[in-house]
Amino acid sequence: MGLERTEAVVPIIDLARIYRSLRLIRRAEEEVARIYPSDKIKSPVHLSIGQEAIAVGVCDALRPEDVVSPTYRGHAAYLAKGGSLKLMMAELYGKVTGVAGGKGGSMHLIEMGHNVLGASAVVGTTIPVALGYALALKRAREPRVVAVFFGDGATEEGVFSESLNFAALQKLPVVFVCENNFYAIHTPIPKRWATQRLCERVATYGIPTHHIDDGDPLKIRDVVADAAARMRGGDGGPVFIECRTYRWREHVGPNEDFDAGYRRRADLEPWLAGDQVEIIGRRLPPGERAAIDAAIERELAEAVDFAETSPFPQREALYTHVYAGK
Amino acid sequence: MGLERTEAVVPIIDLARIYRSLRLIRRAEEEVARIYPSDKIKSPVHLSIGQEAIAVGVCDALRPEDVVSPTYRGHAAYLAKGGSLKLMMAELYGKVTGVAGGKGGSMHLIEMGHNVLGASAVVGTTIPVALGYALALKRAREPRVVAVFFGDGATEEGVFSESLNFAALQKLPVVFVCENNFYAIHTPIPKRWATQRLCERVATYGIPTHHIDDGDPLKIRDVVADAAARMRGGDGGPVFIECRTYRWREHVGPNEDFDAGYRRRADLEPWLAGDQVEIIGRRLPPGERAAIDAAIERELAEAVDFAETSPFPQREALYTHVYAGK
Amino acid sequence: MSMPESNQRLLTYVDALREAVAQEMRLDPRVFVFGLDVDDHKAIQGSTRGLLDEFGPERVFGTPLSEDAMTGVAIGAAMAGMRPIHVHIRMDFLMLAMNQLVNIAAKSHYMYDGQVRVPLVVRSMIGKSWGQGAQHSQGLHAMFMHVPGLKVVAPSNAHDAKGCMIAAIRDDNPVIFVEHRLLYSTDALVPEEAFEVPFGKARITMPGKDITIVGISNMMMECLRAHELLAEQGIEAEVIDPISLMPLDIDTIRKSAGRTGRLLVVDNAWTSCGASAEIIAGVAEALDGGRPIHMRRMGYAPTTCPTTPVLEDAFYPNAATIAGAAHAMVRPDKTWQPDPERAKLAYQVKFRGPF
Amino acid sequence: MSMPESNQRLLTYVDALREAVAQEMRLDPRVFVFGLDVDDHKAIQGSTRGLLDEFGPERVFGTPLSEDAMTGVAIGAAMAGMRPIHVHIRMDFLMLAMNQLVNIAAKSHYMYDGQVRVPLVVRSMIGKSWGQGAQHSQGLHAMFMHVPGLKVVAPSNAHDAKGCMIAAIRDDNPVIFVEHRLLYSTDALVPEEAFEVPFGKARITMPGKDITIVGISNMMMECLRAHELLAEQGIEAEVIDPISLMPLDIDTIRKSAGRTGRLLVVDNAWTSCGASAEIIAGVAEALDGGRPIHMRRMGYAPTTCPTTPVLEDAFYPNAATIAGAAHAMVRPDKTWQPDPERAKLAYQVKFRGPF
Ligand SMILES: Cc1ncc(C[n+]2csc(CCOP(=O)(O)OP(=O)(O)O)c2C)c(N)n1
Ligand SMILES: Cc1ncc(C[n+]2csc(CCOP(=O)(O)OP(=O)(O)O)c2C)c(N)n1
Ligand SMILES: [Mg+2]
Ligand SMILES: [Mg+2]
Repeated sequence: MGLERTEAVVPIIDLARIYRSLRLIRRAEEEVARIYPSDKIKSPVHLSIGQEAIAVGVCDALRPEDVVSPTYRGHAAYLAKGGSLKLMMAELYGKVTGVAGGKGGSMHLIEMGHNVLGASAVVGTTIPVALGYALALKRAREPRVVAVFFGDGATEEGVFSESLNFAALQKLPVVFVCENNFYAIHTPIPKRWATQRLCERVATYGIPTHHIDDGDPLKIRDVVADAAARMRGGDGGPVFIECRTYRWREHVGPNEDFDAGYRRRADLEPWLAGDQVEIIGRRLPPGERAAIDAAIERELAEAVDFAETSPFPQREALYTHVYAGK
Repeated sequence: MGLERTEAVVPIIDLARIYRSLRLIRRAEEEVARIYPSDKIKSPVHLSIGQEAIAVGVCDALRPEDVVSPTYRGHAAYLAKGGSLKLMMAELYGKVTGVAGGKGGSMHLIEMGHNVLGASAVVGTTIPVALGYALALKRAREPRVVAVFFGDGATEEGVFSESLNFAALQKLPVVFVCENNFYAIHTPIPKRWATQRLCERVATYGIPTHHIDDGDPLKIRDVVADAAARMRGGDGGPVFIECRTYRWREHVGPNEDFDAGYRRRADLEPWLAGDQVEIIGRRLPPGERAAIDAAIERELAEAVDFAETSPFPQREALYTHVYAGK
Repeated sequence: MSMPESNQRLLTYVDALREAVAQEMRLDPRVFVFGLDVDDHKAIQGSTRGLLDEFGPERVFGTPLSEDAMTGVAIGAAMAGMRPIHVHIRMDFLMLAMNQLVNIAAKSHYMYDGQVRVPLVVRSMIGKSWGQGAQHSQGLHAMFMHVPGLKVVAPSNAHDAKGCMIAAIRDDNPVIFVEHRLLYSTDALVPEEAFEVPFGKARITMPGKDITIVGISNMMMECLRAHELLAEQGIEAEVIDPISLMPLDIDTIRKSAGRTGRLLVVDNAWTSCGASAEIIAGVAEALDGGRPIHMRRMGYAPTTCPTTPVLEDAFYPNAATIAGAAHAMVRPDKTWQPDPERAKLAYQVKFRGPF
Repeated sequence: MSMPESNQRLLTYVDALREAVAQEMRLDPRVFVFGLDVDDHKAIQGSTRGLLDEFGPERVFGTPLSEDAMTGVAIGAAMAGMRPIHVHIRMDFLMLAMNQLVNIAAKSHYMYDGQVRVPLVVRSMIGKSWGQGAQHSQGLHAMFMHVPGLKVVAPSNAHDAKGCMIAAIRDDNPVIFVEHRLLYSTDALVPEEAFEVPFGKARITMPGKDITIVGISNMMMECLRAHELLAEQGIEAEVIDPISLMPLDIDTIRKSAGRTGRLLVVDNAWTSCGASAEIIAGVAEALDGGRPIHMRRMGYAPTTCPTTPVLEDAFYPNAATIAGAAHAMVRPDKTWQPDPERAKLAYQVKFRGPF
């Protein structure tokens, strides 16, 4: 994290860290998909398989004390920011050891210990909440930033526009990260957007914008690192990044759905070819890569075991935390 | 209305019609302000004094079958579209003869007979409703357009952005008219908008935009006439017009408020100098102008008399129209 | 109800909804269906399937994620004489549409003195189970029952789903149409032809003399199962389905409770200021010092809906807890809880009409 | 309540609100006030006057017209440890904030298993009279009482306004703070120092034995006037102010109604699924076959609020209609309506404490 950006050469230590994060997310979600038919995971899952590089790129540029706000499609951002895999897996199983005690499930991940704000199943709702968090940081003169993730669909909600205006007006330390995977559920952008001039529109609020087409986590990292540096404790104001990406699986659930008719498998091909897990992985010495892979498998097995063997909550838990005590 | 636009010379008949409308609105609202302290008008009034030319310019380009959607600051649009002064005045008095039977008051004017949609006291709410009306016209292949009025403040509501996207996506026959008077209640734009690049932002939806700074009703009329011609029954899609203007009186109520501290009387001066009622009036032969003025005074006196002498509703009216019968 | 038996077939709730809409769309060109994802291959769990093919994209179309504006659009189109059906896959999302529904849809006919009407159907589904969680499971019909100018219906079976949908489409007012997702696969005898289930008329689904049990939406199913468990104990519960919540047929409920002396209202919602509060209060007011009636509400636990199944189970009333509560009201001296194995069996019982 | 008399002065409701906020802001740097127009010269009818000068624009600031996002901002700031007070000049505008309030604010502490808290005060004013009309007059507190995770308070006098505001600011949960605009100019004895009026504790404002009358928010004033009119008829009404609606002190009301045998609940809201329904239902459930209690609700007419004064008058309960209704409950055999001239005089009576 303290490392400097270099134009051409990226230190192996950076690549290894980024690869580890990419691979962990990919494998964790593949594992979720594998377990899913057993019906042990009692939670609707929105997988990020194919989209991992955005969260990884963003989070690699952040400090531990920085904050991320994920969506219901949030495993990637949660893990990339350092959220515990064990606690996440137990949460998906509905176990009391889960990160939200089994009350939140996959759509409502949170881990305040790693500055992961709570996700929401209502599209777009976390955007202004992230702004409020950033406002508090700014008022406290803390040199921290908030990165808020949302999909292309979320930009259609009025609250997105309201939030852009307010963030720019108050010069909040917010990195807006739009994960544009071209679809909201099964509906493609041309059926939802009058034009695709999103960055141009955001720029009219006086917000600097970036458009990244290939999901390269190193590019994303550089953009976020620059923006965060400009913001920290100062009056830099927000930045907006639109990252194009592609969802490889169905909207919700573990499967592929290229036979459903709303998109073609051919659309997936270029994204498979440009898979960042592979691209970054190939830049590592094979031995190092294999070691990382092996460690991840162990971590995964442990997490699944933890989830499987953890108990469900006691009935009394139904009534805890409805209201906060003073 | 069937008249063609001419660059330099505007036919007297056009000027007379536009002047009549401007003057009627100005005088009607001055009359409201005069009566107000008597407490006979039982309704909060948001006067358009100083802003009349926008509604007049827009409506002069429209046909009777076209539709306007006014705001709670809506006397101007209502009257400019042909709404009855008598019925409006009775409505302000809370009389059963009022245009909404005394149930709506100044903030909720409507006159479907002249295709004036109902106004709302909740800022921004009429924008999507106007779109829905336009959608119905478009589906019916009717060559009619809807002009929807709103203030600068309304553009901050999320529903405004949602509406722009939908209107452009569905190519609805909508003229968006932003009456930018620089204030929302007492708060100036720099405290509410990150930038003033409103037209530029709207253009990113693929919507043609126009910016008119001086409130010239002839310019406004020409822009709207062109846009409406392009839209009628076709697939032209919406247009957006930002008209700068200035509110001469307080936000709500009959008085001036330059002593309140949020703006200076000096800010008013250029608008007084550019008063369109005077500017257009001076282009008429004095005799014709005087005849119009005199007719308006008679109409006004009649309207006030009608309001004064009309009865209040009967108590039973409290329960009529809660639900529509089949 | 007045339909000849011969025209009835077993139909699922989801098919009944779709059939109702299709029939009305054929009849009335002003009707259109829109909302997020109504035109995709999942077709709102099948409830809009085939409509796009039959009626084309001008009458069946998806929208951007803009619930607030889309509700306004529906209202405006309704004012212009169309009859929109606006579909939401979760009732929770109506919270984004509250301003338009409460401040415009409910009020326009009145505020504008009858100059406009808002014939609008808002379809909204209540989610349940399988980790739907706090934001995808709420039955919020009470909020709409609170505001004059809105109507609210919550049909509990395929027959009423069709009849209420047709009545809602033909109604000149905004109707909040409450659908429970677990009802979609249930079937009942449904007439082939178009028919209306009139609003404001409750149905005594099962007659009985010991206690009156009112079940709202999906809770009707649980109440029927509870009825069965109670019958085995020799308790005859009268089960009432209000069907429409606004207008509400309080009279039928009041009279039944007057006969049985006991009233248990079970809602698929929270009880505080809920439909169950309204029903109890309505009956209590009508008592007017007469014979006292023993009354009780059941609904969501007064907490937020958790995702994990063990807690979610305890969040909802079910046949066993309803039967237990009813039993305690009828025989306060005896303690009884249904045998869990037997209660499970009760889940196989379906009520399919005739209505 | 526990305050020494010596520190009390007559203070108006609006000044009490302002004083409470100012005192807490001095004490706790995490408290801030924002919302449309809080910092202009009208200062939300004076209730935020002076705050900008004393605390500066970082802690007192206006916003764009963006109720939805601003509510989210308040929630986020609260999660980060601040204690926002978000001000709305009309409760009707909360309909734009429902998604954030119902789906996020109410649920976060639970859904995230206690990892965050949302100490948020939402100030919202109910408008009345002078042509406010359908969209500027609604008391919608019942909608918030419906959703676990939210608290709702509706102080009826300056003393409680201060004490509830301080308690709300110090509360770790989202509190919907209901203010009636006609109460702003009323005064009461209010302690100088900071104090809390605890939530969930009703007050018997006037003791009596013939009938229990519960008055919510502004209706408390009308009930006190009705009390006076009734007293002249020899009827002793016990008048109860619930103060907080969620949590609701149903026990105090139930016990009182048990003593008097009659319960009249008067709300500044519609009755269907309203706070009045909740109170009646809560008492009815608790009766449990005991002595029957004669119960009745009063609230807005079941219609939309009109602007013209003749109709608006009939829309609201008032001292005369409340007294008339109470009289009919106590003496069903006699018809009586308060003399209109006398009823008008009752409007000059104020209740100023001590509390
Ligand atoms: C307010 C709201 N409306 C609708 C939905 C249903 N819904 C769930 S996910 C989704 C699509 C969101 O698309 P996008 O923002 O692009 O995110 P993605 O799923 O593609 O990551 C929709 C419409 C919802 N959850 N919330
Ligand atoms: C949703 C909503 N928020 C706040 C208000 C209070 N309010 C009434 S008018 C107004 C200002 C609107 O400004 P603008 O749109 O510029 O119109 P103008 O009054 O200047 O014509 C505000 C904030 C409201 N009526 N509705
Ligand atoms: Mg997407
Ligand atoms: Mg303005």
